[in-house]
Amino acid sequence: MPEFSGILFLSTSLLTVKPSCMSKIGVFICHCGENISATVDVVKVAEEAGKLEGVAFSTDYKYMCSDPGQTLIKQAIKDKGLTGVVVAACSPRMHEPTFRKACAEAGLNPYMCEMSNLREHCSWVHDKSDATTQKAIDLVRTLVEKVKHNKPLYNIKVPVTKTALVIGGGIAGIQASLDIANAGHKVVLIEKDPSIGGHMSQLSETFPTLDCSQCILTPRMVEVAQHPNITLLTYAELEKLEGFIGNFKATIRKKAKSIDEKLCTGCGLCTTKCPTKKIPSEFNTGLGFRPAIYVPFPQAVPNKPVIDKLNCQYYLKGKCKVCEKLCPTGAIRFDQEDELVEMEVGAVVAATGFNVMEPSGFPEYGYGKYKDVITGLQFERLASASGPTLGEIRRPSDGKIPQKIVFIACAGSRDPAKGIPYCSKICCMYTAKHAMLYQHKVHGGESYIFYMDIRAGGKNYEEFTRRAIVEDEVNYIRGRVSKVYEENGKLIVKGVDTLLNAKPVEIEADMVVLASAAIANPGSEELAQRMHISYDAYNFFSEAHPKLKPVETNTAGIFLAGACQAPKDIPETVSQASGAAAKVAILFSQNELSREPVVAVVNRSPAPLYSTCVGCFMCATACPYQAISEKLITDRKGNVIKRVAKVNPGLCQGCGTCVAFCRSKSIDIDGYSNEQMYSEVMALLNND
Amino acid sequence: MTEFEPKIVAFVCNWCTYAGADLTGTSRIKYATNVKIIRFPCTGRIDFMLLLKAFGEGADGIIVSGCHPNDCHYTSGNFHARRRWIMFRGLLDMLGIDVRRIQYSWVSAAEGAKWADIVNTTVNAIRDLGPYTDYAKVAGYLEKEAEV
Amino acid sequence: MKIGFYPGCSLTGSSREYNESLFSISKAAGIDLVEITDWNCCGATAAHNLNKELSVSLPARNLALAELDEMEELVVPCAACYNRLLMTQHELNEDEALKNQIAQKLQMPLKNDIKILNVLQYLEKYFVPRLDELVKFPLAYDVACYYGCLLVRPNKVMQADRWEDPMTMDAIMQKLGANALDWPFKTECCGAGFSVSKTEIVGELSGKIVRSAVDRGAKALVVACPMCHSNLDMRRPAIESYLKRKVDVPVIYITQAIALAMGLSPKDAGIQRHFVPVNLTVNR
Amino acid sequence: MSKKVRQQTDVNVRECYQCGKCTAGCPVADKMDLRPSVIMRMLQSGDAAEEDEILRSLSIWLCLSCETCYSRCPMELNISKIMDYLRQKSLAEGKVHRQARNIVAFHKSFLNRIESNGRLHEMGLIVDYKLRSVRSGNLFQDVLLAPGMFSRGKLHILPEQIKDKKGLARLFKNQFKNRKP
Repeated sequence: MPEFSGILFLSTSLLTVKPSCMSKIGVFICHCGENISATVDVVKVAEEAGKLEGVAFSTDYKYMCSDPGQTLIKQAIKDKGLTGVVVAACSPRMHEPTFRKACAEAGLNPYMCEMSNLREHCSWVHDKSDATTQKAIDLVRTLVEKVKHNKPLYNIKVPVTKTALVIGGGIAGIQASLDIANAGHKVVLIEKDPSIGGHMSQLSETFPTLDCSQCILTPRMVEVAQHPNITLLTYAELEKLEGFIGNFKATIRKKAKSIDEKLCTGCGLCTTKCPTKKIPSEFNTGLGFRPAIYVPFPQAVPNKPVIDKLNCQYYLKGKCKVCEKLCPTGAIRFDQEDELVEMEVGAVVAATGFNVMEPSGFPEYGYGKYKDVITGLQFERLASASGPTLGEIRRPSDGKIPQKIVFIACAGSRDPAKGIPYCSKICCMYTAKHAMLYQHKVHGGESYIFYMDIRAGGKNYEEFTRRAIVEDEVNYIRGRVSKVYEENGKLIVKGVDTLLNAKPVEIEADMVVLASAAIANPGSEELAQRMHISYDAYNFFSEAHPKLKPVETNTAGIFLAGACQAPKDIPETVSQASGAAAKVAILFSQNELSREPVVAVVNRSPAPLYSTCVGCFMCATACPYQAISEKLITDRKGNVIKRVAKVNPGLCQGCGTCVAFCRSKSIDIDGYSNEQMYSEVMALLNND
Repeated sequence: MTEFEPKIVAFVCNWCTYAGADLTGTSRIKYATNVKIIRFPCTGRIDFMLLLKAFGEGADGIIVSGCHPNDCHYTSGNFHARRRWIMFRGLLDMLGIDVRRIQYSWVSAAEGAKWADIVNTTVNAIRDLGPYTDYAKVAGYLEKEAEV
Repeated sequence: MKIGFYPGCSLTGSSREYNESLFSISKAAGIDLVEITDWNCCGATAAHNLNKELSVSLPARNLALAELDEMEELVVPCAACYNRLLMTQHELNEDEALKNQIAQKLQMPLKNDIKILNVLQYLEKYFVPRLDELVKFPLAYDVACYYGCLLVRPNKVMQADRWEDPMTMDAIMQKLGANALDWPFKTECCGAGFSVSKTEIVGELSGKIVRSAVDRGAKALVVACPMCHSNLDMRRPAIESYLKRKVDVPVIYITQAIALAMGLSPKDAGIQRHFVPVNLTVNR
Repeated sequence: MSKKVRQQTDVNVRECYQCGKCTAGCPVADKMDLRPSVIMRMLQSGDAAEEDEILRSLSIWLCLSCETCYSRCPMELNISKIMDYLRQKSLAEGKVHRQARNIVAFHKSFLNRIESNGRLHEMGLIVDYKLRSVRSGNLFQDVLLAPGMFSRGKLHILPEQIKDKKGLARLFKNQFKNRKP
């Protein structure tokens, strides 16, 4: 029970911390407009704070973060000779850097400034009352006591590895890679599938311009493959990510393609004679087939095949090797194994995209039961010139051209019961596009869209959906569908027109297309955990701030691009990818970074003790970063006097787990030291 | 008679629960004023002597909250905290502190509503348990420890 | 083996054949169904349409009586009674105060934890594992299994296998040798409560169901609910007047189908009590 | 109104976003004067005139309680429960639609039979119901069916009775204040 004894074996004066009387602390209470002052009596808080021992100055102001507010703080530091500052305002996650910078400008060490969170943790979550004001006073006093025990700290400089890792080769990853590479930095782009291109390569035409998706995408794909600054690794996934901003160490799993890429010329001969031909093609969303050795689609980059081990006769039964016999360059490698590659990178862009929710949770729509009930993505393949029907709209069951087609919007989205509660954002537009494409391709055909709202916010989007209704005569019916069933070869769609006094509507359709929801990719949760970034309740990656830091994550040096953050259309994805690339370029414009000095330190004391550290190295077992090593203290002759722990500040990330583990209280963490934390606890509770 | 208003200290990590509690604020979800937050870099940093200190100083209840398993910003700090917590429960028993006075939970940066919920249920639970009156005993214990 | 049994009013009257066939097959399988002492009507649609409290107190009395009879499991073949009893159990378990109130009014203790089985659950548990041995004369024809509303909705409480397209009855019929058709009206409403008061609506709703089954070639409709049965069988004239054609597809209870396949006599299965004659061949 | 509904049924009609799926799946929607989704919208508006219109509508009595609406509702709103509540309120306020009186008569007869016997006696039910609904003119409609049921052993002349009549009476006590003979 090492931890247990760690708790019991404690001898320190920390338990009765005496506040320093030397402090001259300034307290600055912010009204935040009315965000704080509406429920907290800020004047009283300032007054009470002024009475605290060691507080030399206390005041309140409407906007502390504004220029005059900051000037007020700076002036007070100079005039009163403040040794510490407490700004009681919003969350430190919001403005701590602002106020620390202001302090630094006034000549005070920035780490002598702390923030008390009166907005998010007090005024916004409580009603106006004496208790709320009292809580605010308590919170301020707590931070005042902490600051008394703060000490000046100095930022740590770390070098920057100017190579970016981009995860995901869809349009987001492609755009981010090209932008970073064109800014002159190295990029490693990894893609889990055999080809880059992502969902965009599966699309037929794009809204609102109806230009062909592949026509605008493939040149970019080729550019990626040829760019001297980009290393493209397809069929590869992130296995592990360690380190921190500017200094990540990524481990990439290169899945075995069973092909020697250097020898393979991409002639495609091997794919023609593979005996296993009827594997549902992922690229064609199951509407077509592919062999076990395959290139996912003709424009694939790289245009070289991989062997799908789960379906290959040789891997399953131990014989076949037809492809090996056919290959003119002898590039087939059945014995190839997954390879783990380690690389140093300075920044990471997550661009892993989204997935389409299987509408099988909606048995009333008959997806999976009736072949002619398909998803929107499947419709894209039917409408695509490179698709299984070469762009003709033919239904999967018998290849007939549907004369009447029904589109059901929100088949998964905005459905807390069986789907997802959020709006997938892209479906209104792609459904309008689908109906339009159908009307263009099937003359005399009738199309119906059951919808709840038409969400067409975006440049030329509203005009586009209006065109579908007015020019292309797509019938929009406002109401949901309750059931789809088959009767006499027709799909009977039972819906409702809520704009006609909720009149029940029944349509005998030949094909039904479900606008299935956009959801996070499977495995995104694990990937987020591997990268140590946060993700939301739906497993989309979380941005650092919903308004002001939309491409950053909470982990410095990791950025987001595209639909891995939330469902997005192409223009938005591309914008965000360029944004992420710009953030990477900014990071790479510096040769070294300065990092917050929140790191662990092992105490040192004069001889004969040298340190209270007993060299048990419990801290080393607790450290997730291997930041703790052994140090030998020697006398002048070089004889070892003592063996103690030592922290490498470059590696230490400041979690403080070692502090809680240390039996002799010899290791402490700057910024969250034992003195500081005990003072906080005591101050918080002693409000009588 | 005025109702007993418990004093509750929340020891939370900076990355998940502190941010989650920020979200509670941004979402304007109301909760009881009894709980006050102390920010730590990670729940792994929380030395449980601090919790005893809080009881010794007169806290009636404590919330310890960090990232969900696998979501720790520092990879494994929350696991260490959890393991230590299991050990610590035994110690609490020994000291005669009702383990129900400590709420151990996970709140992510996205769980603003959950934070409000935890605060309110904890406040109610502690209110039901009544004030913690043996703090002098814990304080005495801590002093004795400090003398050693 | 003894198992608790709640017949409900229909099984003592308009759907006697359901009762008879259930008892016949249970007896043949060595199961003794023991009726709840002094049971009362569950209140059916009338109670929950007109009176919230009665809709709970009437079923609750039966649950309390079953507890007094020390029953652990309770078979409720009537889908309507099953639905009311299960909903009541669910509602009372969600609302402790109401439960105590009702128990007080009943002047009986109410633990409210008895396991309530509908006929399909009963058959699945006690017959399906033994069907291979029990079936003597496989039924070799196409059937449409009709589940109706009460066995599947609300799904949160009923926990039916797949509420839009349930398969339990289909699986049993397959085991009896029949071919259970895939058809879209399995859980559409037959008009239930309007059997007497709005017969024309029953004609239309049940008509659509019968038409879909017949058009797909069903030789029989298989049901597990007395309401469904009386609407599809007894209300055939209303159905025919809606469909404007004669339809002679018989409607049998799942228990009757099992009885026939087990080789019990048509009389034991209560076949003669139907309005639409049942002329089903078995492979003898 | 929406607050009353919430109190009585625990369903918050404000959650309804008028997708209409309830109406689309309702087996009797085409016969209703106010369709389910329209009723939900009217409840949201909270207008007294609209409440009155709902309580006087035929729709609430046409609802079969098949619960298709509830099971498919994307917001999982228990519309059947709301309908039960509206029916009870309509009855209590004497606002039952003229064409629904025979439905109410049937339900009342049903409860009446249970109150007197504890169990449903179908013969008695039909007689009781017929007497209640004389005015609606379908006195002899089911009499045609009765001989058929009788010959098939499906109708008993005498009702079954339960023993504990007192216990049953307690359940009916303080119920149905508006009940007419």
